[in-house]
Amino acid sequence: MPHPFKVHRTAEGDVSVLHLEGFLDAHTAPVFEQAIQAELDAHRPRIVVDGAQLTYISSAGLGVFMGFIEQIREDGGDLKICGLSPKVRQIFEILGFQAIYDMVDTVPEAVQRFASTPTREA
Amino acid sequence: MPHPFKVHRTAEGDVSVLHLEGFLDAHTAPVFEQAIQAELDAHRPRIVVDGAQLTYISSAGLGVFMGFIEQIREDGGDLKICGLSPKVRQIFEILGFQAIYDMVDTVPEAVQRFASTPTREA
Amino acid sequence: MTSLERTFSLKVPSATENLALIREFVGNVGSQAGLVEDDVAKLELAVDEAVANVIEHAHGNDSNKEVTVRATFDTATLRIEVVDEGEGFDPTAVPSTPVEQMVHDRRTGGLGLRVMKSLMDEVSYEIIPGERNRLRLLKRIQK
Amino acid sequence: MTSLERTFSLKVPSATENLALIREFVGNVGSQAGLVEDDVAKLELAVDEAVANVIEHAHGNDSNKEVTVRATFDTATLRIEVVDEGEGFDPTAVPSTPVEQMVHDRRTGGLGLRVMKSLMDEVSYEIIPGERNRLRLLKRIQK
Ligand SMILES: Nc1ncnc2c1ncn2[C@@H]1O[C@H](COP(=O)(O)OP(=O)(O)O)[C@@H](O)[C@H]1O
Ligand SMILES: Nc1ncnc2c1ncn2[C@@H]1O[C@H](COP(=O)(O)OP(=O)(O)O)[C@@H](O)[C@H]1O
Repeated sequence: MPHPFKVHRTAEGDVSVLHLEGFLDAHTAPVFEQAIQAELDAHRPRIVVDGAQLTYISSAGLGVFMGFIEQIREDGGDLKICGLSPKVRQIFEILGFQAIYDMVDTVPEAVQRFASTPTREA
Repeated sequence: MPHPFKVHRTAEGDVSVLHLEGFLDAHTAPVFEQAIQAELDAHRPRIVVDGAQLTYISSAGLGVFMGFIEQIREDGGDLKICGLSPKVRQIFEILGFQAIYDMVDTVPEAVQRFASTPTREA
Repeated sequence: MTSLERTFSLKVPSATENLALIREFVGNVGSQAGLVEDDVAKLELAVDEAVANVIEHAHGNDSNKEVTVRATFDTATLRIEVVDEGEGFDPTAVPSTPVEQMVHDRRTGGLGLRVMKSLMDEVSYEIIPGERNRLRLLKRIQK
Repeated sequence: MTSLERTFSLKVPSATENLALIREFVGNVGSQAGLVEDDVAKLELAVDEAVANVIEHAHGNDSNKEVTVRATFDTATLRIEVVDEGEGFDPTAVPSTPVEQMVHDRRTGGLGLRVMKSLMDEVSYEIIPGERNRLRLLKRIQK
């Protein structure tokens, strides 16, 4: 099973969109971690994570979301999540992540959230 | 892995077309065997096997082709094979099956063969 | 004569690159056991969490060690056992910190056990220090 | 410290319904070993043939018996072992009848060994009557 997980980056103005594809588990979580770290290093803390092509997530993947959100908000940005399939969304909800992250349906909606509510209280 | 193999039957005049789908192995070969037996029982020995949706074949599946062809030809019919993917076709060829069976690309071509060469010498 | 119980076991090097293979294995066994699709997905995730813990915490990412996953089912239940030869731990001592607090602490882990518990019908550890630790997961098969 | 050799093993009830699971297992290991896609497909088929023979001939379709498939690879080769506890047989005595003749005889089997031999780089049997029979398949990893 080569390359079971990929991150592809696009941008909408000053919002970075990270499109996740495949299986995000303890093996592939470092790839996602590096992608977010790269945004922070480049001073681009306004991040949308597009999970439309994300087939699977385990707690190692959820841990990446959890570990970075404070830093992202401290840097004046936010991380908004969109496009999750019901199967993947269920895992976020089991852990109560909907109370912490803005979760919407589409990339445009997520980008729009930065216009209306630039940062969310952590 | 429920229902990894299916046979779906259509007809073109007096030619029966058996469309195979999925994985034909020692577990599923009896399903294919019964489908051919049903044609012979109904005195319909002009058979096209459409392998366009056949993902996989092992020697147990090839054995079904081998075991029936004499009977089919004795009954005045033939079995023609079409639509095999290169991967599946390779297995037929490893065993020299191209010398025994008419193998063509499409269902219409296979049906047409019954008009031009109704039976082939066994 | 066919007994009602079926056992499957898989042993692989203790490395996260094998998590995908393990998920497929338990997914296949789960389907064969008659779990509905949604429960198969839950089983795959719970076993992934269990094995990821073994790889990281019990075996310290040493891929010369091995992980064994055993799955047994009858018509009523599917049971999974994951065995490790690590030092063991006290699962009752793992704190159930609210995620809000974990976010605040910038934690990147600590979610695996609660994921397993919410997905499976039973989760239990048998820790025999210095010998072996066995995690059992049980999922009832919906009729 | 990481050794260069990796071993994976799978033990399942001796029943043809498990062939699909076994193919996925060896397919995953083959990919991880670095086999090209076409060779992964060949490996899956060769192991299917080997295990189907064990299920039918060595274990007489008794699903209370078990089949073990072990796969080991390093950077150069992938080796598979399939072990059975049947009575054994003399592989050199299996006739290489031309398919035309087999068609004439309305044979429905007898193709498995030749399939394995044409797909693998090496095929060998170690028969210890009354004890165990081991089939080894070897595939070299193309660089
Ligand atoms: N098999 C194990 N062996 C030793 N310690 C373990 C094992 N499984 C879990 N633990 C301990 O329990 C803690 C909580 O585990 P878990 O909830 O899965 O979160 P995480 O693995 O992300 O830390 C781990 O941090 C570890 O200290
Ligand atoms: N593992 C085995 N144990 C006992 N006999 C075997 C085994 N594998 C193969 N054989 C014998 O060798 C013969 C040829 O096997 P094969 O070429 O695979 O064709 P098939 O299995 O379709 O008969 C079988 O019919 C069987 O008699």
